[in-house]
Amino acid sequence: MTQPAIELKGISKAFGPVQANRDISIRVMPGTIHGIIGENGAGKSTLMSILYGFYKADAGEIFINGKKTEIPDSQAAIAAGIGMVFQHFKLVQNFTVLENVILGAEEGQLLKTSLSKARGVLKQLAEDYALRVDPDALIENLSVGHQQRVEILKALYRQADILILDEPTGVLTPAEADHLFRILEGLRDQGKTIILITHKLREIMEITDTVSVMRRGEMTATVKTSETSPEELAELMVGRKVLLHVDKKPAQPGKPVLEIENLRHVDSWGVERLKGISLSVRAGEILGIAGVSGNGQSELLHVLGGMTTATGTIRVNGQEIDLTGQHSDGQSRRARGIAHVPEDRHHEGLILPYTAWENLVFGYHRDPAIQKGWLMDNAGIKAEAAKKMERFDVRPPNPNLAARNFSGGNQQKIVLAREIERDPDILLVGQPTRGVDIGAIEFIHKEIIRLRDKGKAILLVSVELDEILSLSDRIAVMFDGRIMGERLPAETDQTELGLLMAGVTEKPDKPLIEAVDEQLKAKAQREARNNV
Amino acid sequence: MDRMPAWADAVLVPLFSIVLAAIISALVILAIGESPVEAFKLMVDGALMKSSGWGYTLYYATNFIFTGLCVAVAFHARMFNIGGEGQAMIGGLGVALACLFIPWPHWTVALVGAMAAGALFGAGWALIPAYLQAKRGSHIVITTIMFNFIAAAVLNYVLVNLLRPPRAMDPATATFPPATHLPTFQQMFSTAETPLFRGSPANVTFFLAVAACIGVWFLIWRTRLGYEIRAFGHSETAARYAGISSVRITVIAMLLSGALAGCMALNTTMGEAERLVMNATEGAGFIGIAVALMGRSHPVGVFLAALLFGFLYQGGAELALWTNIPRELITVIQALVILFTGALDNMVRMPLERLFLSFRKGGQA
Amino acid sequence: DPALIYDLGGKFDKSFNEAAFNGAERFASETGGTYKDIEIQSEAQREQALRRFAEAGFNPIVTTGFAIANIMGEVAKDYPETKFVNVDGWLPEVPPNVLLINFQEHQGSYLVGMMAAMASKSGTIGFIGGMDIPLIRHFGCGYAQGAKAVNPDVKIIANMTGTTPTAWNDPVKGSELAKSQISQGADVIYAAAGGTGVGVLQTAADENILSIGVDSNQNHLHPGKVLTSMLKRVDVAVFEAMSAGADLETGKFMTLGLAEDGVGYAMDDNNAPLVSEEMKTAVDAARQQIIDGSLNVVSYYENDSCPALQF
Amino acid sequence: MDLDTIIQVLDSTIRLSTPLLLACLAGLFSERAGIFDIGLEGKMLFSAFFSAAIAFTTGSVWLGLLAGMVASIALSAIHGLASITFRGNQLISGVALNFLASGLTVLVAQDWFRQGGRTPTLEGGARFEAITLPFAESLRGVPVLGPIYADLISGHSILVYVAFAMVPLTWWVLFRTRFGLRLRAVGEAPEAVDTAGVSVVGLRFAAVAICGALCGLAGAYLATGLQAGFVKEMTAGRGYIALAALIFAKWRPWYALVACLLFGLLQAIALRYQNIDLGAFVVPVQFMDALPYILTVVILAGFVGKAIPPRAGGEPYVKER
Ligand SMILES: Nc1ncnc2c1ncn2[C@@H]1O[C@H](COP(=O)(O)OP(=O)(O)OP(=O)(O)O)[C@@H](O)[C@H]1O
Ligand SMILES: Nc1ncnc2c1ncn2[C@@H]1O[C@H](COP(=O)(O)OP(=O)(O)OP(=O)(O)O)[C@@H](O)[C@H]1O
Ligand SMILES: [Mg+2]
Ligand SMILES: [Mg+2]
Repeated sequence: MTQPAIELKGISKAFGPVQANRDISIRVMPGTIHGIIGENGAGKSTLMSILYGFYKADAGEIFINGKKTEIPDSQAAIAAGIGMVFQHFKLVQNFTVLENVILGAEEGQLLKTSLSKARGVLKQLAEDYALRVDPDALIENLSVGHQQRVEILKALYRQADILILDEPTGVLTPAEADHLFRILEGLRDQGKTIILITHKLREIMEITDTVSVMRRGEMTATVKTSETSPEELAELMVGRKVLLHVDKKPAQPGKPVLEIENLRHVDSWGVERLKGISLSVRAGEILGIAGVSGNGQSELLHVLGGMTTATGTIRVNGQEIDLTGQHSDGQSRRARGIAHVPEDRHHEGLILPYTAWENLVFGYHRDPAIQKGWLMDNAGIKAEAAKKMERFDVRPPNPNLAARNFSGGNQQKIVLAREIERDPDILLVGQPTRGVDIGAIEFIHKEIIRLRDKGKAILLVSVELDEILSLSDRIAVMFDGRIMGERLPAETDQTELGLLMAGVTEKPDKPLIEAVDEQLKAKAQREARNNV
Repeated sequence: MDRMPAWADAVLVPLFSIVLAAIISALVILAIGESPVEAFKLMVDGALMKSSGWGYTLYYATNFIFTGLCVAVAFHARMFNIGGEGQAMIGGLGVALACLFIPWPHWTVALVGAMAAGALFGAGWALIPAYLQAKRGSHIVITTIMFNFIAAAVLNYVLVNLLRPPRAMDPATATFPPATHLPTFQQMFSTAETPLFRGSPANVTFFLAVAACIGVWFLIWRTRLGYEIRAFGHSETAARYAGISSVRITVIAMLLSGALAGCMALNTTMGEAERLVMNATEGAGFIGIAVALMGRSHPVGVFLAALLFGFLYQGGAELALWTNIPRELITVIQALVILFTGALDNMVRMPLERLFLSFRKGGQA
Repeated sequence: DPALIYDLGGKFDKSFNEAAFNGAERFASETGGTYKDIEIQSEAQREQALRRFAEAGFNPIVTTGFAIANIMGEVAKDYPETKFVNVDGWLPEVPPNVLLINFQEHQGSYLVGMMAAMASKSGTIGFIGGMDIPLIRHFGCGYAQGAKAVNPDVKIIANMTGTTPTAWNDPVKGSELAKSQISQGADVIYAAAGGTGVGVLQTAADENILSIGVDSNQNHLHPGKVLTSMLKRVDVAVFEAMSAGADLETGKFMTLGLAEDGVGYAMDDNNAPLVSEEMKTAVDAARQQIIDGSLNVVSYYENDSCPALQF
Repeated sequence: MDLDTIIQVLDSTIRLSTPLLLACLAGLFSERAGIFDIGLEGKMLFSAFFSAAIAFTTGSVWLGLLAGMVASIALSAIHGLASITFRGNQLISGVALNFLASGLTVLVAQDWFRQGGRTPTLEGGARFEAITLPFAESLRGVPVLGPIYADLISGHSILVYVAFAMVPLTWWVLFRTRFGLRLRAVGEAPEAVDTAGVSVVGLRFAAVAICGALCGLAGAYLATGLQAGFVKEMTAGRGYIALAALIFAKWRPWYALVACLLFGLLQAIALRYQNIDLGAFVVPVQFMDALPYILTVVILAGFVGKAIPPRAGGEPYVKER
């Protein structure tokens, strides 16, 4: 009988008071693709980071190919033949691809020999696995997909037999994801063992041989993929039956509330991020913006929310608003009835050390209604905050607790409560359910739809196609700072949207991935040009 | 679900850090052949056991409160203002000009006027670094250091060439007119039978410093501006999201910071020397950094830390008076206090946290 | 017992305060008495030290540096039994228990200026001051007048080290200034710059030109390289004040110039080969003239300017 | 201005630039590795004292140099302990070390030599002597180049040549060796270094130690090369100027050379030309004195383009909590 390539026994890990992994055991056979699935914060990344020697386990043992192996640091993991592609890439942005690949695996004290050797090896790998990247390009000039290839190359360069990929598809277009899966299958067929972390059930079903499910730091099950179903996995993940779709009445759109014409924005590096966006959102409808992250959606939200300047026209209820100048900031937008649930609640939507009640007026703190002379009416704000937290079922409903002490879902509810309870005309929402558990997702979706049904205009940005498809009344797809097209949810599907997301507007005659790659390459080159 | 109770972080960590600093200081004193116990006794006797000792301790503490608040306010907006020294110097110039060239009817009016002038000058000196930080991203640490040097040159020029009374040797202004002399603690609290605070320089500015503590507390924790300053300090991107202008907050916070430093000159220049001398600040701007750090940028903490440093200064003076310990020992002790409370605080915090955690786990089990 | 309070520069500044310390040491060794001393570290401590010493019964209390004079005048009123002495200070009214000792530094500087001009072969001499303050200009002014008296065409290069208190403690800058002056032709340099002067004298010795020390006799620092030192006999003043003890005459100004041997130039084995007979005669003649009043050296303080040198 | 004057000013520039350059390169190693260091001043001072003290007691300037470097590295170790091991605030640690050096040098000096916080004057073998390069004297006669070689290039102490040689060496180490690649990486993305199996802590300590060694050279040059002994506070703010030069140089070795030479030149000019008479008015000495600082501010105000520090600079590397 063959030995498992990897066997973990009784792994536990705590971060301060958080028990990220509790007594986890798992076996992965060589030459298979093993999926790990679980909600945000379930402990997937932690477990894999332990295997890779990035974190040290509090307890437990690791066996590689049947041999007990100590992995105190990544050096040991690499020596044991393990390679890992992290959720957040570990690349040096202003180094070239080659430099990143050899970092830590140099031959001898001088760089010259290592660089020329690596150049040869990369060429070989590119041919073997269809992993082509320009070895002399700077990382910061590469698209995310290519950065990911660099990470995989790094692992292969170190002759990894076991490859761990942590949520590799989150940043890819569907076609790129597909391409990645072909590469992974190629690697498996060469005898490599692959561990794939994801929380997308579809991907698990598509590519893995076996799958493990994690929930709140524990391993709840390990099954053969062929012997399970998405419904069963979802239940294992969440611990109860889950509705996999959203209930909503058809929209009753009114007149346009938010009109955008030819919006352009150049970032601080001089790169044009928005290249003439025109959109309109009507009262009582949800316009979903689909797209791979980094194609201008964030900038669009930032411009609409007053965080950056732009040129072009924006009209709110028919009135044009200032896009540069002194009267263009978050305050001015709020005054016009625009509320904004930002994409990044940790760095934008919340001040983490602030208490819940302080956060519940964040952005509206200049409101004269909450001032008492020179001072802020803290008691009044607190009382109001308690009511909002009650209504949005924020747990625990304690306004004096610092925002950082709430879980992701409850943090998001605080932001939503703040913005929705102001009863805005327009709600901008970015990634409303990123890093939020399924229970909270249901609640948040319901609240957004409730606001729509009150006749408000909603602009929803999300990288989750499922979310876009189930919430939106109309879908616009963004690629490279442009709107590639608008579709109605009933009249489109994931494949079509996926192509639009990669900038491919017509059905291509060549293989999908090539069409996609061409577009992405052109985009990366444009950006590289802009950067110099 | 905090890792460690807030009180432990605010009280135990600085306390243990100070104890560590004290232990190392004691070793240093031993190493130069003196007795740490004797030295400590001398310091306590000289600084805390007599009203005149207190008069000095509070005098120094007044300086440190102002400069500590100066650093603290900037810290809340996440700026490291090392320029308190220069701002206080230029603030002193403002105080001197106000005292010398405006005929004040009474010290109370003079105090208000000089305070305005000192604050204005101090704030003005902080304006350029603030503006450069806000608009051009020039590192405020470096620019404020440079402005300290430039302030010294400006003050030297003004004192030697412009404000020095004819025929005086000292690079200092003339003595301020009597109407601007501030009441000292001695004048305020002594009675004929019981003389108190004799000869010590503590004066009415101390109460201003206390008022400044209260004012800063209200400003930071009770007003919109304070709310915005803290928000900006915690997260610049979130501040932008909320429509808080980074330029405005950077500039306002630095102006406030500079104004507080400028007010320090009231104590030294108007309260003590009654004229502006070349080296009136004596490094208090730098001590302010340590005070703000130890006080965790909270006015109460700043007040207590300023008292501690006031005690160190006065105790150190007593040491130099009655023993052969060189005055640089105090610099060393200060350095150790800053090092342990400011930079090596995790050395204390980490084990302490583990201790608390194991207590909690034990409690649950 | 007497007590001694040094000015901010500190006890071992190799010049002014150190001279006071030497005087006190001489008192201790010659009379077998003891004394107490302190180096203050801040402005506010001046008054504190004065009061603490007075309360502890020290008498007389000797202080150095003009900066303490004002406070001393105030404090003295509270301790009529104690006698206070200050070197360098000036008060509009002298309380009965205070003695203010002033030195005519410009007179001494005049003499060393003459020597510099005479020893110079290049016709260019240098002056390096510490922080740019009137007292230092006062030194430089006397020096320039003396040099000009010997050689009206002499070129005098005068530099100040800086504007912050570090100017007293930057020997590196002192060195560079000296080098700069040497490169401009100076072959005798007078340093009145505290610790910075150490660098000046060092560089002068290294570069094989002559230097002139200040306050204490610094001839021994680089034997054969230091032309002379402008002596300011703070040590004598302190010694005498301490020796007189409670009998010290107070309530007045005491001005120590050439006549009183309060200032002068240093002669010893270290610089004997450097000073020619001719030089000695000329300088001694000028000294006599200054003493008997036939030669007036203008003080910088008189109207804040110098007839012989532009600062 | 004639050639002689120019040579003299430049000569002075070289001497004044040398400690700046050494300190600046020291800071470069540290900050390239992600550890900000405003304690350059303190390290130089520490080294200045210990090099002078040991050179005096042993009579050997080389032992002094060694002692100075060891002392400076010891301070670096504390900085490393605070900012790497205990993830403390790097700026504060630097401030504290500056205070510590300023107090401790005088305290120890007084306890040791009883000369009021200075060392006795160094003589003979306890000082670095100026080196005369080959043919300096014989070539002096050659017009223009002769004096430049003989007076400007020749005639400095060995440490000056070491300092200038450090520039290409630093460049080579940073950009051509494995160590340099890793060092730059750890200042940009320590997590990339960590996951590549290289110790972040080890690299950062190595960088900090190099920083200490170079500051040690700078301090020793001040006390035993330029001067003949230690005087309290003798670094007189040079560490801060070096820091400004480092920013000006955008953390690059060759630019650092240019920046330090520029600051040296400014100081040399300020020393030589005080009270510049412009006819209409006289530029006071105080202005010339402050000029390097004013210029730094002007430079920082962005007239030479934006200076972007290493991305991970100033932040402790924290992977847990
Ligand atoms: N470095 C860290 N320090 C402290 N806590 C951490 C750290 N990394 C993770 N955690 C916590 O440990 C728990 C598990 O995190 P982990 O990143 O392993 O989850 P995950 O399953 O990978 O989630 P996601 O799908 O969001 O990537 C979470 O509660 C998280 O907040
Ligand atoms: N100068 C450059 N800057 C940035 N990226 C570049 C540059 N040159 C090439 N690339 C990237 O490198 C990739 C390799 O290009 P190429 O067209 O050879 O790959 P490919 O054959 O499409 O890839 P695959 O083998 O995966 O199908 C391109 O997709 C492009 O994004
Ligand atoms: Mg994860
Ligand atoms: Mg291809």
